[in-house]
Amino acid sequence: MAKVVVLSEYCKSCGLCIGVCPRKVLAIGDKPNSKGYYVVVAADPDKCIGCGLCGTVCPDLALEIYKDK
Amino acid sequence: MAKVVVLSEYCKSCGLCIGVCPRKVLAIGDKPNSKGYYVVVAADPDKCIGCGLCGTVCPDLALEIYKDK
Amino acid sequence: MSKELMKGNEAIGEAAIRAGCKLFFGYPITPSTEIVEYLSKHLPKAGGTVLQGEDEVASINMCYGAATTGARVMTASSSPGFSLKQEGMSYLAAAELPVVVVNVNRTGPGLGGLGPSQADYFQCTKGGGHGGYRQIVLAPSKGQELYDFTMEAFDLADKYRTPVVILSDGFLGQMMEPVELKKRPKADLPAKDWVVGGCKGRAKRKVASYSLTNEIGEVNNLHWEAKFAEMKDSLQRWEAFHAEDAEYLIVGYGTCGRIAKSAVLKARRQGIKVGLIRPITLWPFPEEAFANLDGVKGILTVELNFGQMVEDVKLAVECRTPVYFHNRLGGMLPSENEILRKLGQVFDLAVEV
Amino acid sequence: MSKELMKGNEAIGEAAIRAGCKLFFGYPITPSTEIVEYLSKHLPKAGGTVLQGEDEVASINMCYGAATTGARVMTASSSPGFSLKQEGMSYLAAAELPVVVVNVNRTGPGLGGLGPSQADYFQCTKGGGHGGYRQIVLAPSKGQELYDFTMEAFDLADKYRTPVVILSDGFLGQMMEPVELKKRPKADLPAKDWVVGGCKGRAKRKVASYSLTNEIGEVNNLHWEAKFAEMKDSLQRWEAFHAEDAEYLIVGYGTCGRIAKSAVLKARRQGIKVGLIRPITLWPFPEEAFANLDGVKGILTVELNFGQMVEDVKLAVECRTPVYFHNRLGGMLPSENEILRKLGQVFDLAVEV
Amino acid sequence: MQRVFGRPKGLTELPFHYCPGCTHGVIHRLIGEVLEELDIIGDTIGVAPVGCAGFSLDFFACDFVGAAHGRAQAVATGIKRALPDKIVFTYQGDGDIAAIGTAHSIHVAARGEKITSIMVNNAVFGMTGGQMAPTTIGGQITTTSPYGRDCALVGAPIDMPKTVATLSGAVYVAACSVDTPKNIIQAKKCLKKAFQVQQAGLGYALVSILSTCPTNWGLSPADSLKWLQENMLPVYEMGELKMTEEVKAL
Amino acid sequence: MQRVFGRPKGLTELPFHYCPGCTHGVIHRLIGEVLEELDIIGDTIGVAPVGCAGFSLDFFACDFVGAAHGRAQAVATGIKRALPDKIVFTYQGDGDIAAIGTAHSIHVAARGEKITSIMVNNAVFGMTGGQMAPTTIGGQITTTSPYGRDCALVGAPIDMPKTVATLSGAVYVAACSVDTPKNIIQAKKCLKKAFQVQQAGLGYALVSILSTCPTNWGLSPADSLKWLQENMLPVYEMGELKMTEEVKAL
Amino acid sequence: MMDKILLAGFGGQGVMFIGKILTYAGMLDGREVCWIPSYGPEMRGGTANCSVVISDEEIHSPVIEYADFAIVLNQPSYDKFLPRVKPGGVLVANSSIVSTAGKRDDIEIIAVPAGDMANELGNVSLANMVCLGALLPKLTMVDLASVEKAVSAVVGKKKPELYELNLAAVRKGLGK
Amino acid sequence: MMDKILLAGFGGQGVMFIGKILTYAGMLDGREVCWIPSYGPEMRGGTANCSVVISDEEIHSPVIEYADFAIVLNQPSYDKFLPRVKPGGVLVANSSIVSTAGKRDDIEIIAVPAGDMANELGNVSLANMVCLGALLPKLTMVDLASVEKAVSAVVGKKKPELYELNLAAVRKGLGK
Ligand SMILES: Cc1ncc(C[n+]2csc(CCOP(=O)(O)OP(=O)(O)O)c2C)c(N)n1
Ligand SMILES: Cc1ncc(C[n+]2csc(CCOP(=O)(O)OP(=O)(O)O)c2C)c(N)n1
Ligand code: SF4
Ligand code: SF4
Ligand code: SF4
Ligand code: SF4
Repeated sequence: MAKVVVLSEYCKSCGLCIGVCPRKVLAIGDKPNSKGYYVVVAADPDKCIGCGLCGTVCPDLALEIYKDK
Repeated sequence: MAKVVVLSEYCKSCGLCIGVCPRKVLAIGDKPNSKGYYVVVAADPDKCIGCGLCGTVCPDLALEIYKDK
Repeated sequence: MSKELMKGNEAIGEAAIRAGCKLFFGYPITPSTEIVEYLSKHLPKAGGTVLQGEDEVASINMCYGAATTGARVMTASSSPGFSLKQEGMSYLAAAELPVVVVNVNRTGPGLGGLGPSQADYFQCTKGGGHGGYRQIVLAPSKGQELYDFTMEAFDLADKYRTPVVILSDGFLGQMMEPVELKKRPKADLPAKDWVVGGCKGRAKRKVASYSLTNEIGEVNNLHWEAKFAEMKDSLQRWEAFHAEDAEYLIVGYGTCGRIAKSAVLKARRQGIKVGLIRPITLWPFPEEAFANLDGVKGILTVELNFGQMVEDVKLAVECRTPVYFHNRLGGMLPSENEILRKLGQVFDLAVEV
Repeated sequence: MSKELMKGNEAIGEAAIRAGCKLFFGYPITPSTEIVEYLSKHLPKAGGTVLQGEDEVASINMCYGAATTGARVMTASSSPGFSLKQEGMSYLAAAELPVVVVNVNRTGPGLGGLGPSQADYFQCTKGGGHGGYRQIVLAPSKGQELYDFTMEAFDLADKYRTPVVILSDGFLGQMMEPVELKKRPKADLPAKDWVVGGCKGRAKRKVASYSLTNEIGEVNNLHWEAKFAEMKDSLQRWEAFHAEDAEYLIVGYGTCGRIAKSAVLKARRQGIKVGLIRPITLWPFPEEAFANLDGVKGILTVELNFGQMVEDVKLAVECRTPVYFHNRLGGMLPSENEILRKLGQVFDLAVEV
Repeated sequence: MQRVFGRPKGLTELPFHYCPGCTHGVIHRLIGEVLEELDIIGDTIGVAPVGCAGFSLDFFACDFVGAAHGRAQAVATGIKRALPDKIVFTYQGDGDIAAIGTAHSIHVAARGEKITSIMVNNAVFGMTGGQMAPTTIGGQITTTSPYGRDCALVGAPIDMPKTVATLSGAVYVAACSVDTPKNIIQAKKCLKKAFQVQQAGLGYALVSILSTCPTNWGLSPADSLKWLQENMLPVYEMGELKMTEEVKAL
Repeated sequence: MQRVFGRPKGLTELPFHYCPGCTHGVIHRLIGEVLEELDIIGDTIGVAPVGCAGFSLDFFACDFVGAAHGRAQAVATGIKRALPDKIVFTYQGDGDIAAIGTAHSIHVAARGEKITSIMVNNAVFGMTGGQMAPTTIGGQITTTSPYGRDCALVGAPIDMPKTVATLSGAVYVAACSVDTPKNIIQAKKCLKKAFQVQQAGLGYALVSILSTCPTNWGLSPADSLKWLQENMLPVYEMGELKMTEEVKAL
Repeated sequence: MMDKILLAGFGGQGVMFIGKILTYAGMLDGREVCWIPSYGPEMRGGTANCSVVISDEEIHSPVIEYADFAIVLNQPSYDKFLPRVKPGGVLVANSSIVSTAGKRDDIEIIAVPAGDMANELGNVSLANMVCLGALLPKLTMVDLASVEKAVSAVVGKKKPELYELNLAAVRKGLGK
Repeated sequence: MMDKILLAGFGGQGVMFIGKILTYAGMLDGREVCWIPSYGPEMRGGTANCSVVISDEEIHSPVIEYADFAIVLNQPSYDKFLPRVKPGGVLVANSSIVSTAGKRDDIEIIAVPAGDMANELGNVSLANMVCLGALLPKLTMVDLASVEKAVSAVVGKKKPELYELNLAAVRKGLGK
């Protein structure tokens, strides 16, 4: 079990995470954060395998990844 | 036939020419020039073979070399 | 003649091209960068060269080199970058090389911010580099003047063989106004019979700034002293705005100068006889503007710094009328109302804002 | 206490060591070089570090870095090298970093010569770097003062968190005089609770000088303005030499100041009431020295430049008595007789030289 | 569930002020992780000059000093000489390190100054709006090379790490990129080694990292990565360009 | 009899002001000869910064410009950009070129500036009285390294030509010495080539020349040559360090 | 007569652009004009603003302490610039994303759903032009004709289709 | 009382050295002293000079316009500094290499064949000390005893043989 959490106030909607996610978990959402960025959401959260690629490329530390240990 | 000519006002008595002359033509003289340097003289002028080594190392262009052509 | 809408920095660039500037060496720094950007685009088309130096020190020394050949050359920077050029400025003044140097003053000290400031007044007019040289400093206050003064700066530089500083600020540089792209009439300038370029057919020349002995140093300095005195006598320039009958004078240059005009007009509408002296040459400071102070009850100097030009005003006024000071700092600008309020306060006048 | 015969530059070096200076960064330049040479020899023995920077820009920025840690640090240079440090000086002032900077003024502008000069007065007191900051400037006039003022400079720098400039000249730097190597009493200085050094056990700290917005810039500048005003109020210092009953005042600092003393004594021997004001702090300029000018018929300012301090004298005097000017240039010095002659000339006095 | 990825302790909580998609942020994270992993947050002083990263003073959890443009290495030298037992690093742009800071870049390396420098190479002056840098690629259009960088007139881009590697005091010189997860992980390794070199007191360490500037390149974040790969990677030599024996032995 | 050796036309008649035995003079002669042989005296502008050679403005027969310490290459760049058809060269000390002038030394090479630089390496700052230079040899005593240069603290000497050679615009980089007649003749060849490179417009050319400073080394002129041979030659790589194909084809 | 206009929004919303259009419009009408961008080392993508002064006499002080008119395209700009409109002035807000809850009684606040209206034209980024249109009737120094000339001058030559689109947005804002 | 002394010669002739000896001598005697080198970017090996002031009161102006005493060790120095001695002053010249043909009647010129005398001591470079000896009786502020102390302080510790040699030269100049 793995989970990706988006910290919306950090996300700038650059989309880089979407490109690297092997399971197409992420997508640009339709709600702007306080700065006006349409933040990424886990559109298909259950597919997440916790590989961490999204976090690796995210320039704004807007993603946290959780896993069962 | 070769001849070395010392331009006394240029010579600073550094002695470098003396060291390279293969025929020991040159020596520090006993007359100072207007700046007070005891200029080099051709002590044994006839031995000069015009090899040009003295002029090559002289930092002050105080030597001219003449040769029959 | 039709006008072009351009940023102040662009007006400087265009004026340089039309003044025959053939080389520009500079290092980008906000808020001067549009100058090098504009020239990068347009100077090559006019047969000139733009080269980005590795830093400001390189740039000013490239200017030094190019100027020794007689070519018209310019650089531009902003406060911290201008500081780095100070050794070079001193060398330009000493070697008497005509170079136009733009300082788009931003707020300092240190890194500071990008807002407009006039805190480099002393640096341009008195201090800056070592050795006590003086240089012409022009203070435009609007797009048209940025254009006109830049053009003129090249002539002045050539005429007096001196660096000329255009002291602008981030506000003027970024502002867009219509500018008439006038052609400057050909000035009558001395022949550049001192330039290097290969001595074929003439005696060798050299351009340098050293004094082998103190005696030579004194001779050289007396020459410069005389030249500075001549420049001081012949170059003072200012705009007098409603100053003839003024009972109160505002003194301000550049951005402050133009804002002050609105204050003057507003005061006049209220029947208060306020006028403005707007120095155009900051060095030489227009002392002559203060020769006649009959009827003037007091002066208010407005600056974007801790108080710099106010000293020159006091020296020019020679205690004939009191001199007060108003400032804004850190990139902030005074409004016309603020100036008016201060005027009312120091001279005890009833003003309406 | 016994005295040591030392060159002025060496006295600076020795004083720095005894004041607890732990780091020196500099780049050699005549006539300041004995300072780095002396320290290269002696500072390591005292547990300190001397590092030759790759140039003056590097050196002043190394000082900046070292000062952020709270260590006592110094650099020294001479006019062209001091010009290169101007961006750094502005950053030091803005980041409020205590650094002692020696400028052994040589004659300029440009490369100039190696003789003594006071042409960097404005550069040190007003202009120099961008942004209108102010810094303490001390003007020693003999070996003992070079030593004493250098020691004190470190305390002043720490007390006010500011760069302090020692403005010397090639003459003072090369001259050998006996110097008493006094110990400076421990000053009561504020804790350095702002220094970086690893945030273990406390909140992280930063030292910087930027203003993100104009509003912040204004706040920062108001802070500096207040600090400069406080320094101006509390730091003015000068020597009054036969000034109490003087009818004529000479004003001169450093080398000119001491030469002027001989002129004063010679004049007094002729019954002419001449006195001297010798500014010790050039910034803040000792305006207070001119508070009471009763009985003073005129002032003669003597400088080794085109006329710089004379402006500060005029501003301080506020037209209460006429101010005249005498200078020598290019590395030349006035003699006491020359000063006396000038005094006689401008005030129409019969002097014997 | 346990957090397996998130903000390292080496960073403060402050959101970065960089443009969307700018990889300055990735590099920040890597450094933040290294600081945490080596447990040196409390013993480190960072130095940031002017440039987009000029305000990074607030983002790292360690003490920080803001330097003038180009002067980070000189400032770091001063700090390190005053505090030889602390860890000192500089975070600089390519303009900073390869244009105005050139002399210091060469001389910290020559002196073997025991500091760590990180050079973020985005082929332009970012903060001032995208002018040409010494690292701008041949033909690349910038605001001061509006017709494309003409190498015949202004030279080919400088490969700074290669030049620095010639200096004997530079004991570790690496060139990385953060365009792919793989390269990001490699960059982290190099960064870590560069700090370990300093901990061991071996000499000067430089890590150059290719980074994007979507704003000034005028490209989307994703296209920026592609542009980097197509235009920068072929020009700049990648890898650990220099490692002394002592460094290898670490 | 015919004069077979004497003053070249590239020099004025003025006696040099250098100290007795200082090999600055030898290098001057070589340049004077090259200027004459290539027939470019009337088309050349030399640039001298500050240093012992700072007053060499008077010694060469061509036009000359005096630059600030360290700035010769920037000044030369300005001249060359203004007058691309002229020959421009700089004559600089090692302090000038490798300390304060470092950034310009790197960037003229990076830009491929079409000028010729001559670096006179005497391992000290000569004119200011013999302080340590970046080129000072390990252990060498100078006025600012009174206990001998400690390479652990200040680094090993910089071999500037090697560093410059890494830059793509530097098409010809040579390192020579004037300690023996043979080396002097070799140095002349390199100097000549460096000017020919410029005539052909190929790029930047640098010739570094090891030279003596009897005064500041505290040695006789003859012992100075020996010191150079024993201490400098082993440290500095000699020879034509870099030649592009185009230069080889000259 | 003098119109002092403040324009503010997110970077990318075209604030600078409508500023320049207004300035051009004024200039082409023979007015004195002046355009001033705000300028700061702020985060890119942050708030941008500029001010425009159009006048029939020389513009001395270009500093707008209190504006006659304002256009605000996003919430932070509304909050920041609401107090900067002088009594009797007019503020146009892009009500698609701006809540005009914070009110003033002494000025006229025109709430235009500019985002939505622009969307109707097929391009949300035309919201700026819609707002410009909404403000136009209030301005004393420029009118639709001069704005048409300005748009034509700025984008017309190169991209006629853009000209049409922009003007359509202006007209939509104008209610024409 | 104040002795103002000018010292000049070639670089290498030890001009600076005798200046320092005089200065030390004065200081060790409790006088106020001041030593000033000339300084210039002149050719090395050129003329060097320095000035020394010794006084029983504070030395304000250290600038010597006209000297009370001078020692000149070579011809250019003689020519240059002859006019700089004040009327009634004393000039000592190393007549081994200086021609004192250019004369002044209002000062005392002491021609000492210092080079030859130094040679007799086995070292021509002691000519400076010989001249110093010759000047000593004329000085008001230092005497042989203080010079002895000074030489001892400056070179004595490290090199006793040098101390002896130098003093022998001084005494020879003094005629003792
Ligand atoms: C002395 C000086 N010159 C110029 C500048 C303007 N300036 C600030 S940052 C910068 C370059 C930024 O580029 P880079 O170092 O590559 O960093 P980036 O912004 O791309 O991350 C410039 C030219 C300055 N602040 N100070
Ligand atoms: C800005 C500046 N800094 C320092 C100096 C002092 N200075 C003059 S020449 C020189 C170095 C001389 O060494 P080098 O370049 O090796 O030439 P050399 O005299 O040995 O031939 C220095 C430090 C100066 N003139 N200007
Ligand atoms: S030319 Fe040769 S042989 Fe003749 S003097 Fe010179 S070195 Fe000796
Ligand atoms: S090498 Fe030249 S200067 Fe030296 S002694 Fe010989 S001739 Fe004289
Ligand atoms: S301008 Fe470029 S480098 Fe700077 S934050 Fe934006 S994307 Fe990053
Ligand atoms: S000091 Fe050294 S480099 Fe300079 S002229 Fe004398 S010997 Fe030559």
